[in-house]
Amino acid sequence: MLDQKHQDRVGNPREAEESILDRAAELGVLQVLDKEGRANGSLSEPDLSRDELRYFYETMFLLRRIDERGWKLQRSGRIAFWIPMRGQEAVQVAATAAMHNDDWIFRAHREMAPWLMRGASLNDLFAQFFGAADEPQKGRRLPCLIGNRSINLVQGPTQVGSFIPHACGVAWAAKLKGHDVKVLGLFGDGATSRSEFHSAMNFAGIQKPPVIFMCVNNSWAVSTPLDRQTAQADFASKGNAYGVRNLRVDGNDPLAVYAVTRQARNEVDELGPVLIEAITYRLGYHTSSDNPDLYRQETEAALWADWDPLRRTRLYLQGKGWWSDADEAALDVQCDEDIQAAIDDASSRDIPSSQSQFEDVFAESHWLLESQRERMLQDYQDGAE
Amino acid sequence: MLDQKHQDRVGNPREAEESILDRAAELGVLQVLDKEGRANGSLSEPDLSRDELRYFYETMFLLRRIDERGWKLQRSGRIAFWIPMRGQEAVQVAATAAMHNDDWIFRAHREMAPWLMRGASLNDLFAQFFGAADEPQKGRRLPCLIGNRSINLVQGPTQVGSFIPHACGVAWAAKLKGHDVKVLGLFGDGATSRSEFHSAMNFAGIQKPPVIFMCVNNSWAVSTPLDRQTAQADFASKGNAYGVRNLRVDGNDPLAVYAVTRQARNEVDELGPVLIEAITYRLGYHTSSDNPDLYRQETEAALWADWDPLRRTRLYLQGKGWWSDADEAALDVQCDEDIQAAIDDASSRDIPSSQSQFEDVFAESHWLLESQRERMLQDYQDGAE
Amino acid sequence: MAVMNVIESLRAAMAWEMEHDDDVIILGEDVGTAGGIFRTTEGLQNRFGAERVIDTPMDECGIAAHAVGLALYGLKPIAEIQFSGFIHNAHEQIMFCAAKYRWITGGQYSAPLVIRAPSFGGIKGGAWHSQSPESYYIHGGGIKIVVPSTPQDAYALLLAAIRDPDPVLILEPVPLYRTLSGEVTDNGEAAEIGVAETIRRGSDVSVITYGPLRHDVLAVAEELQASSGLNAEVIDLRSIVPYDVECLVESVKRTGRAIIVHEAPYSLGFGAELIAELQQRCFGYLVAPIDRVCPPDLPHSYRVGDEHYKPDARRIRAAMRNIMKYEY
Amino acid sequence: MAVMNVIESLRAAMAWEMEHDDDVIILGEDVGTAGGIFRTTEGLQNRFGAERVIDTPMDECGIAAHAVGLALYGLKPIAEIQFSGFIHNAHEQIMFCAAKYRWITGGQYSAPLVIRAPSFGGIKGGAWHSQSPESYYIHGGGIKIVVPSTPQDAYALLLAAIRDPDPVLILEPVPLYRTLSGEVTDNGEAAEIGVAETIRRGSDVSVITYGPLRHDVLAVAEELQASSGLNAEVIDLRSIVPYDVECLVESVKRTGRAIIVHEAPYSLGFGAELIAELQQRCFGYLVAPIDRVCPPDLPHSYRVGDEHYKPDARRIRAAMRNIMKYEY
Ligand SMILES: Cc1ncc(C[n+]2csc(CCOP(=O)(O)OP(=O)(O)O)c2C)c(N)n1
Ligand SMILES: Cc1ncc(C[n+]2csc(CCOP(=O)(O)OP(=O)(O)O)c2C)c(N)n1
Ligand SMILES: [Mg+2]
Ligand SMILES: [Mg+2]
Repeated sequence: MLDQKHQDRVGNPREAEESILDRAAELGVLQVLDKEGRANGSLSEPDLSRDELRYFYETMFLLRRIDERGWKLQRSGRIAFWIPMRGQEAVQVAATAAMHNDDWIFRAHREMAPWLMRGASLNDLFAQFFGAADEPQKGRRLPCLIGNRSINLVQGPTQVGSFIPHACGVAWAAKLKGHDVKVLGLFGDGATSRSEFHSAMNFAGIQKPPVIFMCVNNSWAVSTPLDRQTAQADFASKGNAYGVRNLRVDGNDPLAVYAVTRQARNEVDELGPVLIEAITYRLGYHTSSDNPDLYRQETEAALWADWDPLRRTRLYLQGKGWWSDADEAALDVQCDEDIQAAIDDASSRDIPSSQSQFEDVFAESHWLLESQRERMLQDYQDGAE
Repeated sequence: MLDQKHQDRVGNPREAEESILDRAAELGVLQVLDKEGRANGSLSEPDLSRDELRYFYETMFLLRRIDERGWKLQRSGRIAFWIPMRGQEAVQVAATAAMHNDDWIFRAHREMAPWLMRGASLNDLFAQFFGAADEPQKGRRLPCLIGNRSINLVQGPTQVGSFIPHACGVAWAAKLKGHDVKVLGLFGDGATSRSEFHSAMNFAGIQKPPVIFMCVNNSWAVSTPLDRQTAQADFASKGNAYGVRNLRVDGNDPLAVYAVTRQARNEVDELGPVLIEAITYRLGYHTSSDNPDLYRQETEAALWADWDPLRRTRLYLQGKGWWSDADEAALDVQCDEDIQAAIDDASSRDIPSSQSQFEDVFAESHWLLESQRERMLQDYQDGAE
Repeated sequence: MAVMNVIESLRAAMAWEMEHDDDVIILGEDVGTAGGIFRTTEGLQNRFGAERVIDTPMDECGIAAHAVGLALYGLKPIAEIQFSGFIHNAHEQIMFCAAKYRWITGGQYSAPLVIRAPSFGGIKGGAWHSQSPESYYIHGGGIKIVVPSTPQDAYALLLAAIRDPDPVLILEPVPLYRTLSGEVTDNGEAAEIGVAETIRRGSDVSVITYGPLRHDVLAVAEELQASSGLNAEVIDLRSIVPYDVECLVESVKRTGRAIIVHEAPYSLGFGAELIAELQQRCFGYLVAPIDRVCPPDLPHSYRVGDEHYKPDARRIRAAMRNIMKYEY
Repeated sequence: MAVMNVIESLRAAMAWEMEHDDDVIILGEDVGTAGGIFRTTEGLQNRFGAERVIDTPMDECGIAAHAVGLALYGLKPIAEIQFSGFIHNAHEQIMFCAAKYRWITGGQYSAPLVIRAPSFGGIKGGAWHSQSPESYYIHGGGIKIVVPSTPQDAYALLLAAIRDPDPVLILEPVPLYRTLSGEVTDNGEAAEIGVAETIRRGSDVSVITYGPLRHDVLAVAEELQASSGLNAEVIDLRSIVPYDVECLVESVKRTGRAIIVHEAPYSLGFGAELIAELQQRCFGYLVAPIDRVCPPDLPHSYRVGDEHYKPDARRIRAAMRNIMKYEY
């Protein structure tokens, strides 16, 4: 696989591991769908209509197309950075669907489904990638770090996991205020190693705020495999250390994710927070700066290909007679058109002025920031070549 | 218990809780001794001689006397601070005995047994309380924060729990260097909430260094009871979240603590680190600054009185015919004498000069520190009244 | 008007605001049942309930982080850090979460929590119970810092902190908690953050300080006036982010001399920032370099004690005398 | 002598020392199999084994904390923080554990770890991937800080850091990692920590900097010499704890003017400390206030970009021109 030169340069990528999902039943990983998209799993089909399920699939499909185009935008130098989400579409679509629109979602870095499913526009999403001045975060954050208050989608600080207690705190506040607002906090397997995971679980166990913690286990944290992240075989049962209910679900099975998340939301007031481990796989690079060949075998992705959430969902819909080749072709065209239009729009928007960075440090600026701003402008004049 | 005025001022101390040890068998808390000091527990008696067991008891007794005298020194204003250890003598004596002298011990803040049992002198211990210039830490740390490299006893930084990964790292280093050195890290129930507990457990599970984590569960962290510290009923099983073996032991039963710690030490190379939860009770104040009446019922201590480790150990020894009233009386006198001599010695030693604080910031001082030191001396002259 | 010590005035401010604003809650280690290790929150849990006065696990990172979440949703959490020496594990949460939420979200969200941090030396506390951590919270921006040193300031600045739309760190004067009493108007009126107080008018040198040293500096100034006629101006900053630059510049231009006195160690203590700014804004007016009096770059030693660590009268006196004699 | 870029020179230094000292080990996120996200440790795990080049969980607090333990026992751990923007959760462990062990134990123990922190802007990194965190590690004492900006300095200062008996934080110049190459003598010779380099002699103004800006400042100095005859002295500090005060004082006394240029934000950036010290030591010599050129008190914005955040040529030029014109 690796030539000798390569072997000297880097460590030895370990043997490709088969998908944990092949042992789902044995490991207690909840499923509705089997590999071939048949409703054969431990969970029964949730109450979702034909239209809802088609919408799931269409959104997953759109996410994949966005990912592909975003990657190309990065590779062609039009945007500086990209964070792939390929392979992780099901968990985010189904979890978003299971929450109410008033519920807050804290995303990690690979979830765009809430943006699409809560009515924010595709054009504005691409505007974020291009750092447009009028996107909600004013072009301040790296491409793909999307947040939008109008749809209760929070992009926390960039330290992985640092926002897990924020999700918990928001839920706690909503509970104290007597609002029917729940919180979904999404984070990766790697994030469980951070201090804030520990803090959030511990406080959640005691205070019982209406928060659903969803650990999206995609097998890797950059180059770090699961068994270098923790010696405990699963992430869900870490909840036991804190008295937090927990379960494992097939994250590539949107029906299963929907079922368990919906139930968790329904029961969270009564039974308290839940830690859901959703098992999926990062089919793409960690980010556009990554090179997975250095640490994992290409064959590993192939072992997960059959578990691809798009494939399984399509098979399921087709089995029901709810999806045709014509639907697929039409969707394909539609996605391309919409994305192209979004790129055209987004890339032509204004970018933020240098002065805009001085906004929002505090609610009101103060003399020191103002003097720094004025000095910068003055220097631009005095320092002209 | 509390008069009305008191009730307005403070929160409501909760009902006194019976000792967890009353349900030891049911909760899987390992014991050799029952309440009355009979070897009736789930563990069989470890291989300890009459002399060794007498030494255990004598050390526990001495610890209690030190604690009583230290408290008085504080109350009479001769030292500024005291951290009681009353009730927690057994666990520290037995755990120290179970380790080898080359093994490192990281103490929290209530463990003086290693100092006594590893051959450091009582006089030097009291010198620490008085902040003598010649005590190992040069009088820099608060009374009772004792550390002594000559006996491999480390007093880490004062942030509770911050040193747990240091213990783990030391063990890891010893392993990498191929030394037969193990590490015992002692910390409280409260410390398990800190980030560093999480970090240490997680790294330990993966790297398997020869470290024994001992969580001394004394029912309280200042005023915080166990169920406000964690929703999980026990501390030992937190180890499961990290793949770290764990068990609960009666911390007021020196034979049980010795047995499990000894076994843990013997097996640690082969089976990896262990998290031992030793259940005891803080009979005294949190520190000399504390007032437990504000948050716990006086009756609670009474519920633990029968589980007092000194009482049980004495009963055990008497049952064996290894301890007499005459022994007790002689020990009493001896302790008083030794302690008085230590106080007389320690309180007459030099205290550190103001200049000594400039030592040890770095291995070698640098110009900036030197200029600060010179400036201070100059100011003392120039600023004389 | 009532006479209160600092603890009582802080408590009165919290009680006032909790009475008038249901969104205000308190969380921290031992703040509930026990009323805090200094008894600052004594009685508040009984009065406002355990849902609003919350005993947390011993986890400063978690306390700050959950306060961030509570604040994001619109509550006004007052998080107590038991001693400012234990704040450090919350540094990321305070400086790179709370202080940055408004900016990173383009102004969409903010996390206006209050962190109460008992600070400063003077109680033989050793390296952790005598800290002045302000420098770690000034650099980078996004959080305000206030430092009251009288009962009235404690009351009014804590109220201001709670009502501020941004995160605020309040460094409380542990050594004055019960030793200093004064009249406090318990009427819910907040102070303005960012305003210094000139506590002594003078013409020879501007001595700028904050925290408990306010009182020491004032005492030395009075003494030197009496003994040698040296007429010092003494300014208590009260807020350090933002600080009252106009007050300082006006004073220093008038006196031509400035000394900064604080309890945080020397290198990159807040004095460094003040000097950097003042030497620029007052350059032509200065007849001597700006001096600073502060502890050396090392921790507080239990036995060597406060006298040889925090600036004492001798060191303040020396700096004042010497700056008057300065010649180049 | 070999031509290396900065990444290669850092790697060569680690390889040299691991070859010669079995106690040196490396730990961090992705440093092993993948060779680090910048490939700085590429090949080292294969060469020295997975026991000495260790992939850790994603936990900066834990990485620093375990490095402390490893160092206490006598190993020389080199801990990589993936980006210095992620160092903050290790602040307590670095500043109040590693940096204090020697002092709090009365000199009995010490924790001489090395923290490698890829730092500085210039890669469109946004608020977390463009940080200069030095200020948080200067105040309080106990840890040294070095900042190499050439391949040779990277090599020799990293070696010095590893061999130093105290903890050392090395801020590595991300934007130069692969863009700057130069001759490196790979002979195991370490630099001396605490020594600045005067990279351009001049008589009009002393421009003091560190980090990647060294190159920008030098370029502006050359340009201004050519265009207007302004003859600037340029000093690269290379070490900031301790820094080379003699070199600075000598220079500033000679030129009478000083400008500090750095990438960390303004308030309590290291510039503040340098100014505070230099205005005192060079008071009579200064013909203008000491100026600082640095980013404002806010984070790095992805789209506004590096040009309007880190000091660019315009801002450095303006400061140099204006200080020459200063009148009061
Ligand atoms: C505190 C912190 N450390 C390191 C990084 C760099 N980093 C970004 S994503 C990532 C891995 C995250 O792994 P995981 O939580 O499993 O999420 P995934 O990327 O697999 O979706 C790392 C190390 C970071 N952003 N924050
Ligand atoms: C990080 C930190 N927070 C708070 C404190 C103040 N403090 C000292 S001991 C203690 C309680 C510790 O509880 P536990 O770990 O159970 O040990 P115990 O005191 O019961 O022996 C607290 C809160 C501290 N020293 N460090
Ligand atoms: Mg992952
Ligand atoms: Mg306890």
